[in-house]
Amino acid sequence: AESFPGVGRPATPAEVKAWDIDVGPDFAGLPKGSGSVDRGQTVWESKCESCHGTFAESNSVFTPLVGGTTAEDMKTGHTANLRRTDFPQRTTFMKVATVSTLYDYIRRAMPWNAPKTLSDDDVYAVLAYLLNLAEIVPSDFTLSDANIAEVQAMMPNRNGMTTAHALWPGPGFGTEANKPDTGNTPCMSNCKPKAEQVSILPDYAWNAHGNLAGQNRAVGPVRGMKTGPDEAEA
Amino acid sequence: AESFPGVGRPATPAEVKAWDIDVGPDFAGLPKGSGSVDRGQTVWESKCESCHGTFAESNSVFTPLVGGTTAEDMKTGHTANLRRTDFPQRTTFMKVATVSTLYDYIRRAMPWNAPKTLSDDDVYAVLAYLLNLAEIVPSDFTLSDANIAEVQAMMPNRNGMTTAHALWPGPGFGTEANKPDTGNTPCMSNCKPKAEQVSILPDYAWNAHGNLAGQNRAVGPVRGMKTGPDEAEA
Amino acid sequence: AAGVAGAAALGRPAAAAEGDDAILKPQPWATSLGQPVAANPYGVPSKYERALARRQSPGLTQVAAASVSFAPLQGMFGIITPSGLHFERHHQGWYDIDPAKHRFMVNGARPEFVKTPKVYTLDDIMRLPPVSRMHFIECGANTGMEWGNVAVPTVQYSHGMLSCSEFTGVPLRTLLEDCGADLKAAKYVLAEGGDGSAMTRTIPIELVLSGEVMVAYGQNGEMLRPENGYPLRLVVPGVQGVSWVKWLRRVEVGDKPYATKDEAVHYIDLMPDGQHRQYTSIQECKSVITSPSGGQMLLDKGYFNVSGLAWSGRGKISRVDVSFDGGVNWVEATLQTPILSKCLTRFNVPWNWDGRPAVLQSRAMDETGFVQPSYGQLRAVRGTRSIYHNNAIQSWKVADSGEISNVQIL
Amino acid sequence: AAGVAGAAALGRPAAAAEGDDAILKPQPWATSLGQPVAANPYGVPSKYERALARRQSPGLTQVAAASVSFAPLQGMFGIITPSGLHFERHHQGWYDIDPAKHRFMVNGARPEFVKTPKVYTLDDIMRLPPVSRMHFIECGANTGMEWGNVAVPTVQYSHGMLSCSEFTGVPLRTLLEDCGADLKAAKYVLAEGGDGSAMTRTIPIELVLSGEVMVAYGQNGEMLRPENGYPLRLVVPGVQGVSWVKWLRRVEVGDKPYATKDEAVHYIDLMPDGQHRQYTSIQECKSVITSPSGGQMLLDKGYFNVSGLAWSGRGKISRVDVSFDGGVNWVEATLQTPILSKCLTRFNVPWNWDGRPAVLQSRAMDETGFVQPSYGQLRAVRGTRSIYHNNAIQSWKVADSGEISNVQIL
Ligand code: HEC
Ligand code: HEC
Ligand SMILES: [Ca+2]
Ligand SMILES: [Ca+2]
Ligand SMILES: [Ca+2]
Ligand SMILES: [Ca+2]
Ligand SMILES: [Ca+2]
Ligand SMILES: [Ca+2]
Ligand SMILES: [Co+2]
Ligand SMILES: [Co+2]
Repeated sequence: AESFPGVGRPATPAEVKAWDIDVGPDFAGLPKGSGSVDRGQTVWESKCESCHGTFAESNSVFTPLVGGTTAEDMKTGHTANLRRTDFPQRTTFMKVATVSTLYDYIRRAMPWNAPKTLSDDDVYAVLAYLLNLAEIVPSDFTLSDANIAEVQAMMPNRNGMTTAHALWPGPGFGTEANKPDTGNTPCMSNCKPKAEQVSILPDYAWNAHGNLAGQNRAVGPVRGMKTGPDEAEA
Repeated sequence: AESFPGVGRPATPAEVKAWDIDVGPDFAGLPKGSGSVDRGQTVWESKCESCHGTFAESNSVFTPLVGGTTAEDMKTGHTANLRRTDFPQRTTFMKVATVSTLYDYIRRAMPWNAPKTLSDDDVYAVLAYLLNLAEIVPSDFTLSDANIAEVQAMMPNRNGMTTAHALWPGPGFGTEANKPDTGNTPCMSNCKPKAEQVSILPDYAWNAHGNLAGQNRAVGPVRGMKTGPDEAEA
Repeated sequence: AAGVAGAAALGRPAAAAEGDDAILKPQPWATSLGQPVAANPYGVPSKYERALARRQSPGLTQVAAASVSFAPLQGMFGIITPSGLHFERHHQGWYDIDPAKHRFMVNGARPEFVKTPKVYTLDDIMRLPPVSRMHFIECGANTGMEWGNVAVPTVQYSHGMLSCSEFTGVPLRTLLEDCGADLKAAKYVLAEGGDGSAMTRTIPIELVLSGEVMVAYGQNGEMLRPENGYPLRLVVPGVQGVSWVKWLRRVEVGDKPYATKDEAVHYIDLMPDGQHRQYTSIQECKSVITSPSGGQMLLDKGYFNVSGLAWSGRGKISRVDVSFDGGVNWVEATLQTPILSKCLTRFNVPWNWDGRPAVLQSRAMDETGFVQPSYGQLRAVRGTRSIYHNNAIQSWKVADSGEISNVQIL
Repeated sequence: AAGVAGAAALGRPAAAAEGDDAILKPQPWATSLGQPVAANPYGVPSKYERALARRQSPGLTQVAAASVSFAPLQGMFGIITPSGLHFERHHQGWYDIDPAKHRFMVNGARPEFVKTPKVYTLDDIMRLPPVSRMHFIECGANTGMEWGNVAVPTVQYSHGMLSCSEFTGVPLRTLLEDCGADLKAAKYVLAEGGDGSAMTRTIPIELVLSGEVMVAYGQNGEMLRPENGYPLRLVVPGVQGVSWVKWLRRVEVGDKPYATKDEAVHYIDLMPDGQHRQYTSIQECKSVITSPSGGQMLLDKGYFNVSGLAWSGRGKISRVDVSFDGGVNWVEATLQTPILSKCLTRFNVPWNWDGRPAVLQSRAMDETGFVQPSYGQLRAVRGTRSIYHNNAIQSWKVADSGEISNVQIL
């Protein structure tokens, strides 16, 4: 490798510690500590519920965090509702396979308006509270670095992920497929008997995006259609 | 050629007349009309002299229009002063080879703050006035489409142009050269005995462009040098 | 929807016999003195161009600081996205970070992965040997609202999480080597943002080793815009936008994927069997006609140029075909040069509109031979609930009125 | 001039043993919520980038509406010029013309040259088959102040009448053919602007026939900026900027050159024998190092990347060499891709500065084999009073203090 005299300097241990906050699925990077569901409820009520709702059920800023998982899912490691096409939404706990993800994310990014302000123990506590809301741990549970692997073994959708697809470049994952799963042929004429139209823009959606006339140039090959309300003048 | 139904429409004769105002060196496009030096002086004093000076000598907005040519130049068709390296400036009449250029330009672009407002006769008149200031025509002269070719034959630098160069693509001009007149060799080492430095930035010029520190990014591989005054804050 | 406007809307006033007043009458710009140079030391578009702006899709998200603004593809040309119109996707809002206070750190998941963890200032990064390359960036969720059915009226909302710039920066590989990273042991790297979300994504080591992944500071000749990660962002050519971590503060060399929130809860693709595909990254070959397109209307019969964009996360575009009958018959479009790897390619094709209904589609092919699928082909494998990576053929239906609407054809 | 700043100016505060506060202390952008999407529907650069702006050169002209503003090349990357920093040259000020009132006319100098003189609206022009291509534009007077001696301190003023964009428009040839122009009889065309100066220039028919000359409306993905000719300008690749007529309103097909003011009084090149070269148009092969460059200072010894731009009005750049000793010895630079015809090419070359004086030069070669001349070679033929078409090798002298100044070397 080329050398670049004068460029960059070694990071100090304190610097690496300050920024290396990631926690992996194998719990590499997980800080020591613990927090109870009770303590988590206090954190939640003061710092989280305004956005996510008392029971993390709020739809107002984001899809609910909990709901849609069952005790059966905790056995199979598959959220059964994900197979249903009529299930109304996909909560965080329905999807997330790795509890490390939640620890890592809450520590780095929540509360949304004051990220990175929770202590490590508070992150344990509020995560314990969410796990309890999701009916994964009991209400007297205390989550810690020592028992988090046991929680992982109960995550409802822990077996719900696959890397068997061609959308990762190279052989990064052992189980993957490397051939695209879709595609087409470059047929040029009489490629099908007719063009089968299966969906059109619903009437209400025409006007839901404002006046399209004002979203297109007033000169050129085309004009925008006159639809919904004009944007407020700038 | 491809055809483009629905695109564009024929120009009307009135439209072409309104915009086709160019006048070429062969006087193609020159409107009929005339104007005297006297009348030209009236136009000049009301519409031109504020910028160009009473005798078109002003340096305040532009190089003077007249000056630097001689009766001898009118014979040779070469402005002799263009050969001198000590002559202070190059006026319009020292350079311009074609009187059509002046008619065309004044008609399309002057007065600077009210272009295209002169009548064709006023353009003849004010050009007659300039030709008189340049000592090409007498003060009782009336310039017209009929005699402008005679004026052309007296233009001091009428033979001063060459197209014998390689900076026009293709064989547009009969007389031209098509081989670049300069160039270099891609020598890689010991290409000359030493680097001969012939000019450096004069001291006053360092500060003439404001504070260079403020004209460079405050991060990156370099900084701007602290020189002249800061720009006014935006 | 609306009726077609009359002849007046053509911008071609029925000229009097004499001619058009726009020509016959003196116009102010031809008969007065204009504005001086540097009136705008940093210039802005014409006031007549305000219709072309970034916009949110109402109802898509509830909070605008964790949302998207879409680029107005319906009025854009060529392949370069002017940075003022670059689409936005933020998870915790955008910041105008003081570059003098920004740092970039390289460390290892385990000490043996990086001999000397290092800290770089912008001064440092900008001294290193740079590369400049043009690449598209597309959000993995682009066209995501349309997996199940038509949902939005225009190409701005259906495909506008797409932009293309000339990026300048330092290959991440150069920085990792400078720190003595063990590029044999490394299998993944983690990229982390300096924003509130401290956005983190697992990055394919293959693209790092290839030299393609860059720590970029330049975008279209100037520094990145604040909305796009000023002063540093990761550029991961061919890969979905969320991996192009903005306000980049750290890269960690590791040997395991990180399952961060945006690769374990979002940007995972739900398959019909209830499994999610995780670490889906590459943006497969895709194209869209941008003009004429949904919500626009043709004012006249006759000649039109049909123009659009094609791109592939796997390399260069090799061909684009266009259909006017919803995919029964196709003609080959002209590709504009340069055709660059993992970059937008502009295509054009002539069309004489006879005033009868038509359905316009484009179908791109890339240098690997992959051909963009139809909705039928895509759904047959991936169902309708994937959210991410919808690269189906887009259809625009032209009514006899000239009005154009978004439809889906199998 | 100024003394070198101390270590503090390095942007690398002497870190306490613990480390750098920029890392150890929480920063607002990492611990708060940022701004929403579409806060700026049309985005602008970071407030920390204000140093990079278009500027006039004081004393160059007396009136700012017939003047120049220079692009800040000293801080730019890659080849694309952000449109907000595109250099300006106006003769009678700039206008923001209402595109609905703008017309484009084609006519013949004589009736037989054009079968049907036509008028086009923007609606018409934008329906025709377009091309998008990247090209540089350089004012013929760029570096003009330096023919005789060093005059300006920085690359912004010495070379900043240079920009590069992706242009979109209709080949002029297409329009001439649409009007039934006699392209055999045609030898020149006249292009005319819609501004106060109604700028007119004679355009080489060779470039029109080649398809290269375009009537452009698009620049870097959006419409031209008002300062650059909104809504229409001529693009004449390889040819000096004055021929790229802005606010284009008319093209006339003719068989004689027009000797307009800006090709009969200005943009004529005075030779030592007192003759002027007229219709000098092509911008010959040229290059310049933009970083590090005049008026900048190196804050430290050690590794630097030397970066610059090369271009040729005759085609593609084939090679760029860089010298650190004023032209005695040279090394070959790396050219960034894509390398396009009549377009800027970015080059980079590594340099370890040992703290001793140096003179940096770049020397470009184009695909015709033409090699950029030294000042000695240029002046030997053209003297020092040419004003236009100065493509000599530029020299930047690095003092042992790290300060860099503009010098000339034969
Ligand atoms: C001011 C509003 C707000 C507050 C307070 C807040 N959140 Fe959030 N939360 C959000 C938003 C918005 C998102 C989505 C962010 C994104 O788009 O990346 C989110 C995302 C999350 C997620 C990830 C959900 C998913 O499916 O991606 C978790 C877990 C979470 N919050 C937990 C918490 C916890 C625990 C707290 C308190 C310690 C908290 N939040 C406080 C607004 C808030
Ligand atoms: C408000 C100031 C102003 C007024 C009034 C004015 N001019 Fe000018 N004139 C200029 C400027 C500035 C230029 C240079 C324009 C350019 O850069 O293209 C110029 C250029 C010219 C030129 C070309 C000179 C050259 O060497 O390029 C001529 C000839 C001329 N003016 C004649 C006239 C005449 C005749 C009038 C009156 C009918 C007039 N001017 C009124 C400012 C003015
Ligand atoms: Ca150093
Ligand atoms: Ca794979
Ligand atoms: Ca029509
Ligand atoms: Ca020639
Ligand atoms: Ca780590
Ligand atoms: Ca004419
Ligand atoms: Co995204
Ligand atoms: Co110029």
